[in-house]
Amino acid sequence: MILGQFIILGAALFSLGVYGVLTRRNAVLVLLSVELMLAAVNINFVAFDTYARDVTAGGQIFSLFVIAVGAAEVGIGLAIVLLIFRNRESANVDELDLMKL
Amino acid sequence: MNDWLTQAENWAFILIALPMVLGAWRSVTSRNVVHSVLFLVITLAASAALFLLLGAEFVAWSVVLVYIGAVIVLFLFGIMITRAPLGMETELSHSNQTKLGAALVSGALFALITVAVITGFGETEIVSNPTRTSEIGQSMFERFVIPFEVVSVVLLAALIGGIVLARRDPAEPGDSSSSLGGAQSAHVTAEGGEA
Amino acid sequence: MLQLLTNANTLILATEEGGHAAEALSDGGLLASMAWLIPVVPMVAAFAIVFYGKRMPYKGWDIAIAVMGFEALYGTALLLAHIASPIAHDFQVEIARIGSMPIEWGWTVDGLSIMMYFLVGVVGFFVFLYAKGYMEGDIRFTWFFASFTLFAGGMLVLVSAPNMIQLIVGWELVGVSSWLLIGHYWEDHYASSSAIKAMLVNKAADVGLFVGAIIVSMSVGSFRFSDILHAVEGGAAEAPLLAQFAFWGGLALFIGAMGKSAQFPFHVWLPDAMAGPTPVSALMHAATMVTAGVYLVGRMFPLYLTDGFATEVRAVIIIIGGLTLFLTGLIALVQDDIKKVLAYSTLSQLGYMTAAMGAGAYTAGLFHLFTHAFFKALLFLGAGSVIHSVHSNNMSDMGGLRKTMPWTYRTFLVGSLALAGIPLFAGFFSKDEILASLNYAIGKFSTADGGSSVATIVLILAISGAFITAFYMARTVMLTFHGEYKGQAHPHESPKIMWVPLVGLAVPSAVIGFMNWPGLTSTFTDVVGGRAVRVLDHHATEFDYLMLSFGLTAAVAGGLIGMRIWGPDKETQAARDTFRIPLLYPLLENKYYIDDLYMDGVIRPIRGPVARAINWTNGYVIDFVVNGAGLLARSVGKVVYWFDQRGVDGAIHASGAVTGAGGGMLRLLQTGKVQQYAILIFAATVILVAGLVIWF
Amino acid sequence: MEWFESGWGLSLVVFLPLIGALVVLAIPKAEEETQKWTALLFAGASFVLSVLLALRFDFGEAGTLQLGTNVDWITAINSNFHIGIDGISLPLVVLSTFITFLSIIYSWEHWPEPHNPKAFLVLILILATGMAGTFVALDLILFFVFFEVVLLPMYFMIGIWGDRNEVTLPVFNITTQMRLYAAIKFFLFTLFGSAFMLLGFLVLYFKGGRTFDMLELAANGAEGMLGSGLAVWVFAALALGFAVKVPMFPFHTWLPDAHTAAPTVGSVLLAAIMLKLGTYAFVRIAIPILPEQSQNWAPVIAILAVIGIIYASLACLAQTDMKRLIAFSSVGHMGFVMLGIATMTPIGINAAIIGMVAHGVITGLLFFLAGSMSHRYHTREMARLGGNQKLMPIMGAILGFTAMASLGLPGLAGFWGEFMALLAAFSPAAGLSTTLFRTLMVIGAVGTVLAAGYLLWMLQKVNFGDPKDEWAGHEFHDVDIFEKMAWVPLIIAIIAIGVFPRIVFGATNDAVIKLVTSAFGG
Repeated sequence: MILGQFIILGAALFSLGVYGVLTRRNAVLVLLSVELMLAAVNINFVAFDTYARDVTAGGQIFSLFVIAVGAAEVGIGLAIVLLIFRNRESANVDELDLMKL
Repeated sequence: MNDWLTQAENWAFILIALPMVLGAWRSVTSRNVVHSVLFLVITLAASAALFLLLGAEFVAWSVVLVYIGAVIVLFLFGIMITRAPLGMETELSHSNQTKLGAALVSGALFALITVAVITGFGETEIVSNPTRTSEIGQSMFERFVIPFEVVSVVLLAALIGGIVLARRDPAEPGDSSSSLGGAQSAHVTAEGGEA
Repeated sequence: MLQLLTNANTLILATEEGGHAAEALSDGGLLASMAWLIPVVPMVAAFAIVFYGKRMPYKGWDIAIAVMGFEALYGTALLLAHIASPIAHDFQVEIARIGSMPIEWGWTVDGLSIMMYFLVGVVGFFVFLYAKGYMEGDIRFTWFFASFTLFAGGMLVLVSAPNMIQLIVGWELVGVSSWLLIGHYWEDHYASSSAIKAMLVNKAADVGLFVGAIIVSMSVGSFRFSDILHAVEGGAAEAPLLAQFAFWGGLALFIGAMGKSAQFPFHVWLPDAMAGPTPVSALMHAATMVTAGVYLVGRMFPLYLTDGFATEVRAVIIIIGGLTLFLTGLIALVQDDIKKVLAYSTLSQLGYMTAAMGAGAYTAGLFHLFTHAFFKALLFLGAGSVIHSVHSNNMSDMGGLRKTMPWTYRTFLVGSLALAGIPLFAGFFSKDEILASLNYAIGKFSTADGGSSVATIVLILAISGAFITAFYMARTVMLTFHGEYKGQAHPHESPKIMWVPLVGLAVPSAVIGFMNWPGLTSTFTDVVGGRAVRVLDHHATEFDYLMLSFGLTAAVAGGLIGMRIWGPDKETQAARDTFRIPLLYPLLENKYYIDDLYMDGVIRPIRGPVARAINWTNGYVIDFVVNGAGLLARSVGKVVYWFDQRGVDGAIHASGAVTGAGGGMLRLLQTGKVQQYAILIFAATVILVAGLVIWF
Repeated sequence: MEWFESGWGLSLVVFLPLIGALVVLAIPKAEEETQKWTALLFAGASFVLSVLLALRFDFGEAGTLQLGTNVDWITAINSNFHIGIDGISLPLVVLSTFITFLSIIYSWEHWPEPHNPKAFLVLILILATGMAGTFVALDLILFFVFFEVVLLPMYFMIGIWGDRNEVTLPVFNITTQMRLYAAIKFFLFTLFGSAFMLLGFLVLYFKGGRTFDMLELAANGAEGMLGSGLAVWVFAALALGFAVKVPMFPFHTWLPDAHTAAPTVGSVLLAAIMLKLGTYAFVRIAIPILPEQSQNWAPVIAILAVIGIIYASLACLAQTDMKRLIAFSSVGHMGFVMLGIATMTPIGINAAIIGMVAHGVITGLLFFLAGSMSHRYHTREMARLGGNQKLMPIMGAILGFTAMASLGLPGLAGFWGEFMALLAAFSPAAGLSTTLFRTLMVIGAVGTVLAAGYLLWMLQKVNFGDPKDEWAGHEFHDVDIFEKMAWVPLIIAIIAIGVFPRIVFGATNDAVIKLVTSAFGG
């Protein structure tokens, strides 16, 4: 196994995630795509951890943190989506032009 | 490359990576919301398998538990609550123009990383190195205990935030200054009204 | 001349099974070994009457009378066998073992028990016979006989007891069945209250019995009377624990005895117990129940008489006896209710018995118990016959009944003469024996600690008591049977089933005193003696002319003065008024205010303020803590919840406000669609990174 | 019969009711007859098996634990499924299955509102398992589990089928429904005690040789391992837990409320069996494992017991509610039981056990009667009753009989416990103050007078006199067939134990002597 194969795979996943984030209209699906990106990050962490043979397993631990934060993010994100949906009867991102004054 | 292919783990890698990428692809392009989520499951499961391959068992199972077990369910709930259309739906994604732009950007990103990696690491070999969970625990509560605490605060914040955001505030509609949750939602409503 | 006070001053009161006795004491053979039937038959019969009585031709009375007939016959047979050859034997069957102490059921066949079997059986038989007539038409006829049989059975369990446990069982059975009987007319609040009074007073005294029985039994390590009495016989050195506690044990047992035998100040239940049907009074206050206390003292007699044990208690006993016989006798003088007169006279006579026991005169006390049972039952039944006839308890509604009720009159007169202590009637013998014994005992008490002067005072009280007794009996006979009829009803002689028992009881009342006549082959003394523990019976051994003359003079004088005062009917009212001595009369009429003292001083406070205070404590103090703790926890919960709601949320809201304000400023820079920005961001990032990669 | 004697029989006695509860749960709600018969069958089977156990029991070896088993349960904490019975637990096991069985018979036509026999039967059956289980458990954790199992069903029984009258708490002036207040009070009170008890168990476990086995703890001399400083507190914690359940003064206030508010069968089970869990625990756990501390604390327990006797009797005198009066009388009777235990002598502990059994049958019957009467009169106020003997002669007679038994009439069951407890107090175990105990004996004896007082006055108010005008024209049905079937066995038991106490002493005496000998030495 070489390190590159994992990193490239991660990159592919990340790119797909970016693609999803940018193209999806539905907010839930946007969040879903973000998860893809996080998964890619995890792959990188673990791959580098293996590569570095870190005795403290820092890469793995950070991937765990990522998982935790990711879960929190999904929770918050979905809550926001829910709130928006409740107020606007839609979860489509393109209708969310709140940031426009 | 030949000896790359002679290693069994690499075949395993291929067997994992292929569904992974395919799943990710379908996940971001599927026209059915639920399918999209299910494809994500495949991707995540594959990533867990990948971690196993790399000897990171604890992370692998955490992924399975947290992501496949909890997050996915959360997504499904989100879909149902927001009444996302469950059947085939063409309107899930933006126009082709946006898609093109996005594809360009993400493609460029991929290309950039690939180049960078190949340039940087070349054919650096790595060896699977199973890590015991106890080591993870040891490390986490000794070396990384501060980050761990920080994460816990983040989780707490998320917890509280989730509750604050998602619950229906019983406060009267007009009373926007009494509490910020109310103010926020009232604010959103006001904004919505303007839009 | 009469040589009343005779022979043996050595009593033999207990035996081991198999006969520790030096004297040849028989084990009684089959008659004694089957004596378990005596207590068991009535107990079983009581249940049989409850369940099957109504189906019998005489509604259960037939079962009851058969049982009492059996008891009378068995008692007589045992008595005769005992006279022929003294029996003393205990039979015990272990029913459980607790720790190392066996609990046993059993039966005793010895002089004391046999005397009681005979007494309960014979008197009971006549009373049951009479009750058929008296209770005719009662709505709870069957039930009455069931509880009456239970009552007799309880008494027989008591007197047959060979150990403390069974004694207590019988004791309490008597108590509870007396409650049933006194409260027979329970629709009437007075009757049910009297029943409760009787039972509670007895229960209060039973504390003494319990404590005494526990002290004595535990000190000896056995519940058996024979073991206890043998320990006593062995002397204080052999039974140090018992000797140490004998005073308290003996005193406590005597307190128990005071309850059942209605000694001052536990006497208050007895007059109220007249609320029950008259046959009940007749049995309860003559042969059974009230005799239980005297019986208990008799059973434990060596304890009170052996040096080193409870000899000091005898001073208490004699004083209590003296007080009772005098004080309650006085109350009898002012009663209008004929049954109440008899009730107070019973108390007075019980006082005699107790005083005799306290003086150490075992035989004298029991002999008076024995004779008294016959004539007092007779008097009660006679009174019942009168009441049945005139439908009133009050002597002011009677008068002149000797013509209309000849049989009742004759028998009542016999009873009265016996009670008054007129020579040749039964009471004369027993009462004079008590007087003589008291006189004898004066010398036996120590002069140093004032014991002999106490005994002297009691003797004087007893002689005065003889006067009072004769006096109120004369009054009763005069007011009831002489003069002119003052009531409204139409008096008539009672049916045969009622007056035949009267005659049946009148005969022994007249003649049974001769049973202790000296020179007989077996006197009463021999009957109740005859067991193998020797104690000194402080029973006068010399003929006491002085006491005889005192007693006789007092009785005759009392009778004559009574007749003189109440004899002429027209002067009755005036004569009675002369007796209304200020202070004394109201004092007597109100029974020395003892009932009021108990009621207002003990019962009402306990039932009222004390009980309410305790209940209040429960609700307002203990539950205050409990509820307070619960509510406090709930309040803390509320505070936490408030903090959760306001505090934590507040912080979030505040942070949200800051963020919101910041966002408010930033959004001025924005235009709208997020993802378009995102594309730009990513594009920019890619370019930047690409630049970096290329640069390095 | 090998299987029967090797623990299966005992397990069946304990768990049959639980299985029954599951089966009843599976029966559709509408089929009440089937539910009743099923519940009766399982409770009956459990009772019959417990009687069979008693027959197989070797009374010659009553001091040894028999018919039990010991298998691994929670190996991680060395807690085993260790059950068995000796002469002390045998009468109580039989009592609990007996009363459960009778309760179900009684319930047949007497369902409290709001009806729902299915749920009610399920709760009774679960209770039965908890109660019987507590008496056979020989492992502290197992004991604790059974001990707590009874809590919830009883909580629901009181809370759902309880008295719906309003009650206002003194001082705080909070008005709530009786059943709600009583249920929560019962639950929290008991839980409060249990917490301390569990704490005690845990200290025993960690300091006493890492085992929860009662026999091992006793044999190990766990007390010695604790050291006297700690042992004092361990005993206090255990005693507190048990005392709440007994209940001893001053932890008794849940009892009058719970008993009064509970439906009839609930009161019966509560009084007849559940109160015995605490006293039994004293005998089974506290004394053998912590004998020295038991002796140290005995004076305190004895004083509280006697205060309880007098206090409860006086409180009874102030009651106007018949059921509440009976409830308070339980506190007094359990005071005699605790006095017996506190003497730490064979006689005292024997007295305690027969006292428990007697109280079980007598007070159980009294609560049955109170329930049936309030069902007919729709009131428990004694001031409104009266002349019951006229309206319902048989009911009145049974009430009179039971009241007599309750006041300790010799020849009936209640006498032995009271008298023997007093007897034991005369000469308590060596090392205890004889003066104190003898004083307590006299005070306790005074308690019997007060007991006679309140019971007789209750009878006077309820049974005697003429019926009040408000009942004129009412038709009262005297004791019905189900009541007879449930009560007659109890009456027979009261007489039988009273006349022939060997029924209980025969089993307990050897066991108690052995227990006392092994705890305090020869």
